[in-house]
Amino acid sequence: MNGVHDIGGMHGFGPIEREADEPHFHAEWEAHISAIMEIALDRRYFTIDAARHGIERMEPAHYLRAPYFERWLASIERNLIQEGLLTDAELDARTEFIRRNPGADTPSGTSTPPPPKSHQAIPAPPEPRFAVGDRVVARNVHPVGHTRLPRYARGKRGMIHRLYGPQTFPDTNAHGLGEHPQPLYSVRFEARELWGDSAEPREVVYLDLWDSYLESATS
Amino acid sequence: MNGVHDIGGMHGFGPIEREADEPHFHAEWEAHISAIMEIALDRRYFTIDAARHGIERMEPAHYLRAPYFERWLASIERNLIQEGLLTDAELDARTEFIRRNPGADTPSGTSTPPPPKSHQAIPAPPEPRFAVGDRVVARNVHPVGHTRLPRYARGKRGMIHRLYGPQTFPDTNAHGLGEHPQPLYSVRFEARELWGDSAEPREVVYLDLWDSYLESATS
Amino acid sequence: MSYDPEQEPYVALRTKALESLLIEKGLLSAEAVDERISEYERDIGPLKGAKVVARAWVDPDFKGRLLQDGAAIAELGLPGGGNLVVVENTPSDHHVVVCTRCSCYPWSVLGLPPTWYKDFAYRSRAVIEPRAVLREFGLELDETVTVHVWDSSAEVRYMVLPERPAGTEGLTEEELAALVTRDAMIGVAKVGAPATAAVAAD
Amino acid sequence: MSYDPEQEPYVALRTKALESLLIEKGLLSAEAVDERISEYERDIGPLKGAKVVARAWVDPDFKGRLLQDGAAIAELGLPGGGNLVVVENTPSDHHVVVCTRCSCYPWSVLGLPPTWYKDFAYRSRAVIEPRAVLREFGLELDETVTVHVWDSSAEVRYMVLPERPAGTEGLTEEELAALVTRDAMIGVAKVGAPATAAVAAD
Repeated sequence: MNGVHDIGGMHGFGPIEREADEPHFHAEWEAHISAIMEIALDRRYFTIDAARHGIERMEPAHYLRAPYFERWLASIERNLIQEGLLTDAELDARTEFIRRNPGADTPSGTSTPPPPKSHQAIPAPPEPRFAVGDRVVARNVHPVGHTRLPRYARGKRGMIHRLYGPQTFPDTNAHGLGEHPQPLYSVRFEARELWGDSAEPREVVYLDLWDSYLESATS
Repeated sequence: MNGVHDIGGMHGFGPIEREADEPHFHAEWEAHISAIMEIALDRRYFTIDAARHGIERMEPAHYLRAPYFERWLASIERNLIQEGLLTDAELDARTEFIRRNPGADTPSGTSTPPPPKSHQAIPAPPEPRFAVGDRVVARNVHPVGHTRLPRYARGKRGMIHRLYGPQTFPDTNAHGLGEHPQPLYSVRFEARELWGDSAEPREVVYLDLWDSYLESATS
Repeated sequence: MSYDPEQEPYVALRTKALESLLIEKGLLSAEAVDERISEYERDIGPLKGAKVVARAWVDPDFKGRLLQDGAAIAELGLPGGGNLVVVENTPSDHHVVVCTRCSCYPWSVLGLPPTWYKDFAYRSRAVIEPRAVLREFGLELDETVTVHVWDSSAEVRYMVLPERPAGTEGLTEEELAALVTRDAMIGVAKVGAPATAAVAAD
Repeated sequence: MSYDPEQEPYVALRTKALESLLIEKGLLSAEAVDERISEYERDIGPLKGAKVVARAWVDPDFKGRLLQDGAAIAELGLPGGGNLVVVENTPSDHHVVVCTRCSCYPWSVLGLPPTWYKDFAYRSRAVIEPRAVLREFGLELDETVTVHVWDSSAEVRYMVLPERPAGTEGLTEEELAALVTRDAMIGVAKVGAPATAAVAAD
């Protein structure tokens, strides 16, 4: 999706703000959200691609306003609800209960954890269509779903810099449509191709792009 | 600038929400802001281009969160302060005074209005470089300042649909760098060129673009 | 600064502060503000545009001049046509107007814009999925129709000349004008035939 | 739902609610959460990466294998190199790592990412004006240097092998590792010589 998360090349976000002696987390709830996210991914309640897409689908003003781990919280909620493991009403009610009864016990586990989802059969990845040094164009696509091809690179010409092994295709996996692994490439773009006259001198940008994001530049 | 205001083609903003029997304004202050903006523009306290750029320079999360006329307020403030006609401290103090003393009189006019700024000498616009039917490419530029060339059209091929007379060039005028009028064109883009396979069938988009936004598609 | 939501909204206070400071500095007069606000109250919305449309429907010569140059609205005693371009809907071509980067709108003929026109949803979607947007407005276009989207990026202002509905042959120019809606002149609706006009009016 | 800012922040309450519901449903155990949190507390940040860098500086053969395949960090007993790619800074080429769409980061060697790495300013700017960004970090690159920006868009993770500073010929591998900062391995800083290392360390 063409979302506000796709922020590479945007202006207006100000200087980089660094914090001296930054702690790992700024509040206890952040560490808990981080732990819950990792466990949910390990147990395959949802995929890393669905987790990313859950963040991307936040209401845009909320995305920009929310601190980092609040974005994770939003995605965990959305994905668990989507998977039928929780309801929004349950969460609202439990939040209200905890607010009114700070420190009170809440019910402990009453059921055994479900077995992790079994992997679906994964089709064999196609053979790489490109070789190192090949000239390619990132496709000009604007899917409403999840994609890892940033807007700043779409329609732009680059060169295959390196071949990686096949990786799960996020554009399908984020939507529960299967892993469909594809060859992954490191693609090298000249900054001038990306940013025109606004480019800084002597800059190159590398993106890791899946086979179907690319077309031959000579076709 | 590549700002969040440049929203054409973005996803994630939900359905269109219409209001039945919508009033002209939803609160009295909105009508006042609208009037103040019009008067400020008439009196040339700042230009329409600076007014637009003042909105674009809002902190991105604020831009997305603020109701429409709050964005106008933000721009009026920023531009009047930039022109040295007001200070932020004056505004803060007066706001606080009004908050504490609702309905109290505030000082009335003590000085006569300054004469409207005189127009600077405006250079003659260059001759149009393109004619109806010419194939052009919108330049792939990413200026940090104001521009009216949307990101979705940059680097894309179109056709000159119509010639208009010269218009003030917003990219300079917004920054107080002069009106520098240029020929303006209606440029027609096929949706497929803009959005690739994501385009709806049989769609064309027209943009009004200044001469220097364009290059010949054959060059 | 503390802010009590029971009080006036902060933006309202801030607006009062701005106005009062500008008046104090002689940069603004309360009368000038009041005068503008009275104008807004007298704003007749899209009625001017509707008059233009009705005239174009009954007078092919006027329509020709209007499509050539929006300044032709001066023939109806209407100002503000200098930067106006009128685009004509036909059975094969549908036009729709948007401003993706701010909220440019043909005020001189349509009055103040509705909020949805200025909202992010319409601005973001109209250029990439106009048919889906029109569907939300209840307008399903045949797939043979070409959709023309006008993204107002300069000081030209666009107004759509909608198709004259069938069954209006006997109507007067005034009766025709009464059928024409704001949404039809933005291009997100068609003008309904007299029987359905009451439903379609905004 | 009413929210009193004097109370716990809403996100903290919501997180407790989420965790408690997941525990009740048997989808999570409190022990598993505690265990992860203990791991975070034991997180040694960029020390693993620093060991890798120091070894690469003293052992050219290891460096060769490392640049070929990040899995070579297993030789130091470090896991998680399977998707690691190490890129080498030289006097003519400077590498810097970003993730523009989320916050992908080489956790296995650098630990938890700093907030600035996840913030919008770094994510938006690093690909379009890396020299300006590096300048904000205090790193002014000569204009003859090529800047290579790695935007981590898949599951490959990038770490920068910084240049070994001059004047470190006599140092042991451990002493070298102590010079290497997290920022140098992201590529927003260089490794300072021993005299200045205390200042450059993050």
